[in-house]
Amino acid sequence: MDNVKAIVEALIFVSDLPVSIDKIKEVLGEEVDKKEIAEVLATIKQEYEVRRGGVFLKEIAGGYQFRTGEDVAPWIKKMKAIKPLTLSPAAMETLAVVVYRQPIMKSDIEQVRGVDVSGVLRGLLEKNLVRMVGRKDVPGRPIIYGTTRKFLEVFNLRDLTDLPSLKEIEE
Amino acid sequence: MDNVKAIVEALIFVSDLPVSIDKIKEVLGEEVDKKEIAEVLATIKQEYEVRRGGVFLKEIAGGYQFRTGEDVAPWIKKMKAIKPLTLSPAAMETLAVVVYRQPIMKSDIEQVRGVDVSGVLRGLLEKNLVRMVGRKDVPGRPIIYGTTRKFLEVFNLRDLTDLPSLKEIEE
Amino acid sequence: MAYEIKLDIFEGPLDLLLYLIKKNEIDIYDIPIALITEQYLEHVEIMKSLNLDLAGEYLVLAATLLHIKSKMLLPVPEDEESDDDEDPREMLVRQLLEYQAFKEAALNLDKMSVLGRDVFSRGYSPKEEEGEEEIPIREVGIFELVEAFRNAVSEAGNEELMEIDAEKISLSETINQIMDELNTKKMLSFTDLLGGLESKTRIIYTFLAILELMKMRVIRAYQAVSYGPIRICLAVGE
Repeated sequence: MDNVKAIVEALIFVSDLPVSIDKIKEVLGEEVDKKEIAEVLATIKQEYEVRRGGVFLKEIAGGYQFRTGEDVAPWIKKMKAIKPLTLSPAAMETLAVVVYRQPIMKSDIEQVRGVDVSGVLRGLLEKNLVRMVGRKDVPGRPIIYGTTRKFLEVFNLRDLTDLPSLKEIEE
Repeated sequence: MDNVKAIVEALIFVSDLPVSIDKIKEVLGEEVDKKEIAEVLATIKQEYEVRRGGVFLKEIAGGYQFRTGEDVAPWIKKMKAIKPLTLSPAAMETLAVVVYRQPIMKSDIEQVRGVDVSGVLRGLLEKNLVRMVGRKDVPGRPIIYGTTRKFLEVFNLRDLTDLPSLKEIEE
Repeated sequence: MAYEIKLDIFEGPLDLLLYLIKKNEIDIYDIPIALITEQYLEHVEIMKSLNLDLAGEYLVLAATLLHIKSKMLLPVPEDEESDDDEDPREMLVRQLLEYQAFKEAALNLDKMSVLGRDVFSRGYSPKEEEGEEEIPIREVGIFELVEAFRNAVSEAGNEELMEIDAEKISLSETINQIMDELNTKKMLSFTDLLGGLESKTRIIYTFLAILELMKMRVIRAYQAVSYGPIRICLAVGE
């Protein structure tokens, strides 16, 4: 096994948790002993320190893990703050009901989904995927909802007729 | 900003998806231009190649991502007890037709493969390797399909031009 | 039976045909159609006898082969030879070559460094496809949307809601457009809405949309005098 360094590094890299020497030994098998693993770990650690990048090998909770250096933390926070628009499965379902049933009242969405959709609907409104298109002239004047131009942009549709029908999907 | 290399490396390291130069620029702000970012990326890439570890910086789907080298895959699979993503030959053939002929209608895929591809196509849609890109402006407005960003990610491709060209079909 | 039959490895009739051509070491540009047809039919027969779920496409190609075979047996009339010298096998050969090219492309794809098989990203987890996490919107496709709708509807077990057709969607679209215009202009005439439309379908949809909105009591229609212009406005001004 001549690429022990590469294997050890990759094992730590792909793990969610710190990886112990014992665990590495378990994967590598009899050919490699713990002493050699410890030496390889020291080499890797040193290589990352020498090149002064953004990532370092750290001993954490009895194992090894790659971690970013402390000085870059502000930028990581900044990037994480630039949140991509995300949709939960509940939001997807609600959006889908609005898409295919618009214009639709909240109560009708709830009728289909079988749950209260207030929070999810607010999220979709905030993300500007759904909008109020008007009010229905019945007692309570309920708001009716439809999709926005942004919805079309996000889903790369020219117009609503571009949407596939269930029948087409099933074919 | 004297630690651009460290910041760029850390940003890519902490992201789940490939990070584009634009995204990095957005985080770093006015002080750093895209040219400098590209240079720093080239430096990082080279550093990882030179040290021959288990991890490399790769251009994937229009962005940058750290990925393990191919030679260490067996050990990672052993550690993680991973059953790799597999596609049946039928799925691979269908995918290949979509890849090289996109945007393409289902009927044209079937024409090439000589069989009904409904089930296989559905599987590819579910795996998010193929998507509907729109409809063709002909009677019936059939759905046309193309590959996704995830396809590029899964097949380790920078973009579609990274693919080997289809063997010329003799006229 | 002299042939070693590999049953479920064929990806379709073209694949079977390619296999036979390769096995017999035949020049694809000069297929001995009688021989190949015979072997092809034998394979199909075996598949049938084994009660394999034989796709209709196999029979279609069998018919094509028989058709080509019969055409090749016909003597070519002297006078037509010059302007109609197309080989009856030509279409099939082209189709086979094309299929072969993609079959090769599929093998090449399979040789790429596949994520989760040959290469891994940080913290790669095979479970990453599942879960209740929010997915970035740029990762969301129309298919996910349709699936979401299917889920929503099937959870509700509401049969009536299952049909989504283009008409329903076009109607929604038209309703949206009318509501947009009403939200900015407050009052519109029927002719405003119908006048500029050249397509008959669009006119019908616009009319249906107005009826639907009136039925929902979202808009109201007014007519000042008999036979005068009909005006519509939002039922509830905001």
